[in-house]
Amino acid sequence: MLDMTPKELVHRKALRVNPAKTCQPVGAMYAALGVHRCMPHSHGSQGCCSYHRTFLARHFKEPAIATTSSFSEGACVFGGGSNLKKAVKNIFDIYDPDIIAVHTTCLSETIGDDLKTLIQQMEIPEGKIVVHTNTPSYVGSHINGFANMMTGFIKYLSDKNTPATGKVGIFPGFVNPGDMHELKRIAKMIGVKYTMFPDTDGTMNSALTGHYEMYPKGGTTVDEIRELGGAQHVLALGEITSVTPAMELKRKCDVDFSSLPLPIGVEATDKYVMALSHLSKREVPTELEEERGQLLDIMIDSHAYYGDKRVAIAGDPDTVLGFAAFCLELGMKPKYMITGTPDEKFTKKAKELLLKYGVTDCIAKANTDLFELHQLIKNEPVDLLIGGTHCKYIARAEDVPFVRAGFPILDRYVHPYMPLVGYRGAMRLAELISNALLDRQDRDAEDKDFELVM
Amino acid sequence: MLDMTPKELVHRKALRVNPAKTCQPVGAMYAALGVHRCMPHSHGSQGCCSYHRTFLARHFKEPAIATTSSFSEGACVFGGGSNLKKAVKNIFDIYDPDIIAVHTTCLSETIGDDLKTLIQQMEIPEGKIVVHTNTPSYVGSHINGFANMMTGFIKYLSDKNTPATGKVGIFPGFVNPGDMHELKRIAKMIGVKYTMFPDTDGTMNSALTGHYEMYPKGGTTVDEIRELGGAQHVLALGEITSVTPAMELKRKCDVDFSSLPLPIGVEATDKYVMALSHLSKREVPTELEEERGQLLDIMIDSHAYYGDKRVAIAGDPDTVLGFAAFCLELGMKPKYMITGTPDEKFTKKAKELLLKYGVTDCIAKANTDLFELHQLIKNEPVDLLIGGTHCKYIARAEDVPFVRAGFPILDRYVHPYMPLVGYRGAMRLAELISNALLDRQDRDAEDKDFELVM
Amino acid sequence: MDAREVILDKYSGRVFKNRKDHIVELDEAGVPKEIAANSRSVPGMMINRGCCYAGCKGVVLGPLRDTVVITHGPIGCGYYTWGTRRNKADSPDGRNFVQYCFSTDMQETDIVFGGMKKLRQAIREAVEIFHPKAVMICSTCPIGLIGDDINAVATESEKLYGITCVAYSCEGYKGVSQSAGHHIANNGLMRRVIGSAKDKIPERGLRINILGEYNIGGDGWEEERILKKIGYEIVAVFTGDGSYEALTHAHTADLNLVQCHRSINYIAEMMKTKYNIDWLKVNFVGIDETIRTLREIADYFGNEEIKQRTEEVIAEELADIAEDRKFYRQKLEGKTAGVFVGGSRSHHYQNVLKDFGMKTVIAGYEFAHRDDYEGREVIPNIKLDADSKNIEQLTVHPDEQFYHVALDKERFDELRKENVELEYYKGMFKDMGDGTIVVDDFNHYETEKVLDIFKPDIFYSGIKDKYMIEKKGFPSNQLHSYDYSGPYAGFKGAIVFARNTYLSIYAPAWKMLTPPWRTQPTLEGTMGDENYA
Amino acid sequence: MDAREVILDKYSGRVFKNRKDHIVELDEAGVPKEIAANSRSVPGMMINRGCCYAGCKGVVLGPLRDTVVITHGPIGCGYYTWGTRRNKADSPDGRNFVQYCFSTDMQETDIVFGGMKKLRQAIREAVEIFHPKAVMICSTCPIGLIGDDINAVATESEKLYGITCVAYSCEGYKGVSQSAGHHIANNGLMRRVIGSAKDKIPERGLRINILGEYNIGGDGWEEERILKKIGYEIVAVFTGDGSYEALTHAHTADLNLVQCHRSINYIAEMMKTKYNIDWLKVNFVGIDETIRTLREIADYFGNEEIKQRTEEVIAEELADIAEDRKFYRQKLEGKTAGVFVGGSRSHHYQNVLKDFGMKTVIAGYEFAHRDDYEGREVIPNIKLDADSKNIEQLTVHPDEQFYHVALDKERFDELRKENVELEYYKGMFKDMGDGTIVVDDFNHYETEKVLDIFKPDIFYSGIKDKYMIEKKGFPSNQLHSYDYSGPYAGFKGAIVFARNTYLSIYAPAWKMLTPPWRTQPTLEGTMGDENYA
Repeated sequence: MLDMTPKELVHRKALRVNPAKTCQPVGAMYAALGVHRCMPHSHGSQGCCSYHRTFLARHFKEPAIATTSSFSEGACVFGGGSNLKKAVKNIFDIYDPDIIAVHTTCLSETIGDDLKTLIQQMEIPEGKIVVHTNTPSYVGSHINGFANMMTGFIKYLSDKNTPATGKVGIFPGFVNPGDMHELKRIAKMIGVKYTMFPDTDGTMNSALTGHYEMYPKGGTTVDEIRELGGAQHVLALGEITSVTPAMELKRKCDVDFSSLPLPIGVEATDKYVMALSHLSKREVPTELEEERGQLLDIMIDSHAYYGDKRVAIAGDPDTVLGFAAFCLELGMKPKYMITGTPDEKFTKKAKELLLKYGVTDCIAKANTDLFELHQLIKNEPVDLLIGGTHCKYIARAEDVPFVRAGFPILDRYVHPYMPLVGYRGAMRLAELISNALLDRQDRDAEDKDFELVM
Repeated sequence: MLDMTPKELVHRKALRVNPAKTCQPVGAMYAALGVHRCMPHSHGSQGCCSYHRTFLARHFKEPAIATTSSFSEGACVFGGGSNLKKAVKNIFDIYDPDIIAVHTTCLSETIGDDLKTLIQQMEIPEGKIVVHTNTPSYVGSHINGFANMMTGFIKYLSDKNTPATGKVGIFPGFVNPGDMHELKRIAKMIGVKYTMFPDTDGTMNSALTGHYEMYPKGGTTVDEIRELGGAQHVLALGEITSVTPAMELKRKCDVDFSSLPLPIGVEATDKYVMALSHLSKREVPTELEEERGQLLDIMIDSHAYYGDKRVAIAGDPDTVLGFAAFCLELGMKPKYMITGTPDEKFTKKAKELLLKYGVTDCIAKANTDLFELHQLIKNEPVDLLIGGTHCKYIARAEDVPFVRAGFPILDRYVHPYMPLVGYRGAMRLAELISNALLDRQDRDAEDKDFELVM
Repeated sequence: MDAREVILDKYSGRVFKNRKDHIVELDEAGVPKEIAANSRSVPGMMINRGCCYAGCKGVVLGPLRDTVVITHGPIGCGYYTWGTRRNKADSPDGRNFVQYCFSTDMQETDIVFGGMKKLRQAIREAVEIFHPKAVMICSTCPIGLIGDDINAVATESEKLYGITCVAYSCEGYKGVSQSAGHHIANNGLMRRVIGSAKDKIPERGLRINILGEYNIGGDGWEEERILKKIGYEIVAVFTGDGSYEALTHAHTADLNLVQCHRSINYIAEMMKTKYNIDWLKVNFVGIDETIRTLREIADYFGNEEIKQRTEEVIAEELADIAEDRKFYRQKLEGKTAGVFVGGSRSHHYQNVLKDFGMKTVIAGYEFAHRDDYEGREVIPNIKLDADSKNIEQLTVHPDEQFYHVALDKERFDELRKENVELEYYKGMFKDMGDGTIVVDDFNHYETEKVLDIFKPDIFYSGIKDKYMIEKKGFPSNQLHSYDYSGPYAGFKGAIVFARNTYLSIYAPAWKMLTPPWRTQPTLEGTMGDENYA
Repeated sequence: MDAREVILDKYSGRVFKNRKDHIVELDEAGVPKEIAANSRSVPGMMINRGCCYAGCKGVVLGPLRDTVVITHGPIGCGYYTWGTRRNKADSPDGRNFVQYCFSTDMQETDIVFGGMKKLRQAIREAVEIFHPKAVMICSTCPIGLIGDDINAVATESEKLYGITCVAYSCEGYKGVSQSAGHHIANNGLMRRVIGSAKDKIPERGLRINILGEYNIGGDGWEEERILKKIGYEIVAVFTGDGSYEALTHAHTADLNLVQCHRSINYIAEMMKTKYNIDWLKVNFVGIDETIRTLREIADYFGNEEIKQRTEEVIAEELADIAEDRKFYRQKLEGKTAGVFVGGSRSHHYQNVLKDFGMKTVIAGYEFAHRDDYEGREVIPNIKLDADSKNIEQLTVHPDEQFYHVALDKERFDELRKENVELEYYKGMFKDMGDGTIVVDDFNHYETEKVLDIFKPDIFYSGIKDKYMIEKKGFPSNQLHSYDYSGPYAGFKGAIVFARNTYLSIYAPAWKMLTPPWRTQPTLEGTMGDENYA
């Protein structure tokens, strides 16, 4: 497996091998799928839309609706305006969304289509909305695309003149529907009035009933996005993902925000809970405190298995930071923290985190790839690898226990329903990690060392 | 591993090898731990109490409090009355429970201690209660002990003259605290007023806070057990486990009951939900229907991996029936269903279930052991093994994918918090099963067949 | 209203005008019908089509295991074609690049200042780290616009590193679908790879190439197994588990088998012109079709020994699957299906469905041309539109050195008369009929509609449709990825296919979709269940 | 009130009277103190003790890997002693019964009508299926009451099957704890197994038995590794990874090492009487103790070569662990501990704690006798109560055939003078002092109390306490099962122990027990966190 990967590290300036990121538009598509009755629209060649829908369908095992401007060579020469105009008409005619969320691609960006003007100039049916964002594939990653699409919605919709709603805006970051569900559950437990934006809980985890609904019940409504302008405060979860849209809302509607880490692990969840409690002036309910205590109970019960284990974590910047934080809380030692997303804030945050736990020999890198991670592991091995499905090739090649977590997971089921955020999510993460380590111990044990009780 | 197990099946009449059950008292102890401020008391030798506490602590990773009559040879000769009397005084003095729940052992049963009279004759502090049940180790299994302890509580406490409470009694069967939590969540969602009895959610999954409480918040209260006498109806979950106490309540207080399978899988959960809906005259809420639909979605998404896979299931009768039902719903074929508990109702129920799905070649056996299961598997192998930790020896010996589910699980963490009942529990079960099968596919795949998307 | 009208009913104006010609109702098998195909999709229609790059890199070039294929562009395109198409590959020496993704990961500055420098450097790094025999470059959308001369970089790299380096300008916006990418890939392979080893043409033997076989789920391996068992020698497979190395020798084959007509017919034709290698449209999907195919190949060679061996192998293989075949036939007989994929599969798979007594009631292609529907006889009548015209039509000439001895004209004509598909493909329509509907470039809306109208027992499509179809309550299997199973080709593959179909249709969960409280009274009445004691 | 008084304060009447003598405060090391031990537990006290069966089957007989040990009784007792004690065993020939649980699974009818028939049949089945060299029968509580004559069944089975069959009447209610079971097991092994191979006594050499080593977590293997490295030959281990076979040759050893004095001193004494084999109390737990032990063994043999080899091995082993030892010492220095287990470990483990600079502030035994606390010198003064009197005191006599050449009296006395523990065990008290508290047969309430009073940095006990202790906020490691780690013996084992202690004390979760909202204002004020932009 991956036999062509040499141990010797070669500095690369141009060749990306086995990336740990993908391009902006798929993130934009996912964000738009978290808006109620919204049709994500890919302004570019057909392939982009097809790839993104495929990719999302494979991770979520759910239909991922989206349309495309179907650029031809002609569109490249004359601009994509005509295609977009036709598309928008057809989409409203045939698929009848409330809102179309257009994102660009490397193609339409290179051409220089002026989406804002195009949209202003097109006929949009009464009561329907078209918004857009710029998501050039050659800048950032899918994480930025997600943030940019949120920003796009805010720019078009959020209304400064909304009367104060008393609601807290919760920007969940690029996480699974199960995570968003859990974030909402916690907010409800504390009694906070909130708007989760975007919210794929209900759209990307919908029920099988024999009746397909193109627009299921879930998703942030257009009105809710409008009223974000009157929100009490915004909790922007994911210090890399959610800050851009939060800043836009601040700029446009003067809504203050707090940038918090994704609530993965004890402390990050504490921060989320504290913030909700602060904002709502409500006490943290016993039931939630109980969950926290149960999590700590598990962490102590199983601590011996984590102690000083070296772990490699690959994925999106905020989730990698979250997993690393929880690994540290468990007593593990991150050895590699890597993301493909090119954002040095990741490295900065990683260093702060590692410093706090006195870990000095961890390589934390943004803008790198799984090929480099693999080479690093070849040179200094780890006891555990946490990441999306692509990491399984490395896990196999180097025979490292592997926990699937983050995005994308293309080869397993059920995971998008199961939160990794919050205290309950950390319990799951602890189970995944301890099972991976214990399964390995069982596998490697000689008969004489095969333990009944562990 | 287990190299001494021959393939050739030998009929055994006397020798039990590698049992799939344990004795009644540990079940009684677990049931009593589900009563608020209750001290389980083992009336027998010290070893029983020590073993049972150890065993429960190892499964739940929680303190399992219980006291013992500390029989000596003298007690065997003169009866255990004096020891019990001393014990009860000391327990109330030192550990101050509200109620002591005495269960017998093979020793006190063989001696013939008359617990009822002994208790009647002893001094019990004002407001304190002592109840008992007979749990001879040489009859039935821990499952019967659990049921008998429930019956003991009902006999002593449940009051026929309680005014109608409008509550539904829910007897959860011998399941984890996480299961009981989930059963309550469902009941709450439907809006049913209930009494869960026993209820180890809150006692055997309590938080780590730095402050030990011998009697945590959870557990059915004595008053609740009293008021079961005025319950509207009882849902006795687990057709083998919960019928005895339900019949006792019917006999004593004329409370009707429905015997339902443990709500594992779609149909069994439907029955539970329907019954709650019937009884409360409340509609099933959308959110619950949504969870059901999500479960079905998962089942269909991942169906190809289950198709016709042969599965061996070992454990307690009601959980084995539940797991088998869900396996059948997934499209798998139970090949062996075995329990150590000697109750032919298990075989009868198993046959009904298998018949419904047209499975004719499954060996379903009560009162057998893991040694026989292993021999059977040696003769006709399976694709998956589901059971408690002891099954892992077979899984290793025969290289069968293994899902830990049921009781006891001694070698992993977090599981007691995670429900297997209800639609959410079935999602977890589907994840456990599909992961086991897919992990095996990955492991066995040659490099060229190692799949990124599954 | 007939089905076609119902489908079209919602459309107004331009869309109606466009789509009406892509939807055809067939009256009876073989009746010629014209269908609009290989034309631009209507923007906004939620189609299943991909792009030119997907056809070139994703389909044709990606499977080459000994070749570093560098996607030149932003990261996404390379990322999405990494390990996702199940074109299995096995390098006994471990030199397997199919597990890797190579990209120049273009950044904004590269777009602004041009990406040639980065591409050059990327090739240098690839050569230094991986020492490949060949490097191929596939452009993505912005490359054409910013004017990177990837051919110049390729030429330069060949000189610098002494390897083969081929550039493909397969920007996503070219053509109307993947189809353009196939063509571009075919051209590049023909121009730079096929025959480049320049080895002598051996005496006429039993050497064959398999064209248009991408070894999805191991299909190619299963075909090879059967063909080798009979006695054929496989020179090269295009391109499943294929190699640059093998392709350089492809000109030495005696016959080209064409499995996926749509993606590879260009090469088949060009090799006929250049090397005089005959090509035969084959189909290894389905039991009867595999038998037909094997017999036609044997007929082509006219070798009695091979004919006999062919019959022996057919008998052996049939015996092996007899029991399963019977079981699944029993379970599947009379079931109806929709088949909507690619450019050849929607036809091929109707055959295996027929094997098990199933009827295809609706079908369609994503990116086929008219000949794939109507048969190659319509090719002269196909008018190329602007999108297709822009794709280079490579002109080849007979190669004096490597021109083959071919089948004599008489035998060729004789075989053609026996309906052997020599230099011919009959298309999908001739195997359909009876009021079935065919939809070209089907979209989400139309897919919903045909499901509502025909209510098939199973619907074969791809992952983008799959979950929507399932939500509607219909089993849906993927014919791109075989739902990660396979092989589906050959005798044994037919059984695997039937098994998956069986499992999907009979999955117990289908019976549980409606919660009991939707059909049984819950709010009143007694607890009627026998379980309630 | 001093600590002892605080603990006892809650007790009234009888309980106070009983418990006060079990709790001793030590003033300074070595000062003799009397403690009440090995007496009945107070009913209802939530103690950690087990029963006679647990000591006999669970501890001593269970580890024999080539022996079918049938638990005669209801299923529970056999079930709980199945794979739960981590007495590791390795049979190169795969004949490993340690992975199995054998029981007669007595049913009500067996209780009513007697279980001998079922026992006979069970032995027959065991012999037919497993062909063991030896079968041992362990009775559980009801057996004694219903009067099954298990000795008769054993004798009969020996004749029938030509194997060794030994019966142990170790009903749970006998004695006051596991301790009675050890004694019963010791008697049975002495009477029927040890020396039964009747092989000649070889010339005096370096042959040793290890007694009271159950190979928990591989301790025995680690000890064997070191001893063999020095040059000793191990005849038999009692009984970790032990075998019936080896035990039959145990009489041929030159010296018995006694690790767990409590569980096995009976055999050591009896073998001294019968075979004149000297015994030496050793301790492989702790670095300094292992060194002392190795040197004393070498001294015993008085062989210069061995002495030199001993020093070499010590030096090698110390070098191997030097770095880790330093690291953990640095981390653990000054930490305090409570140690509450078994019948020897609470003493042994104080030594390894000392190695790393830790202080034991509270300790206690579950089932020890006074000599385990106070030293064997008190044995003549120990008054046996009724419970202990009921356990057979086996009387052995010098065996003329197998009587050994022993150490000459002079050297023996010399060694004793040098504090070598030949035929002697000094007990735990002498290594403690300074206001530490020792509790015999500690219970749940007292454990809570000592935690509250002493607030140790870590508390070593067993699984029944562990989770309660943790809930109180104290790290707690198991010294029965080593928390499924190990070995803890020898040089390397000390490091494993230190590592586990280190991990437990430093687990980051301890710092998070209090939710921030318990200490920080949440209901008012601004969001002060630096993260709040």
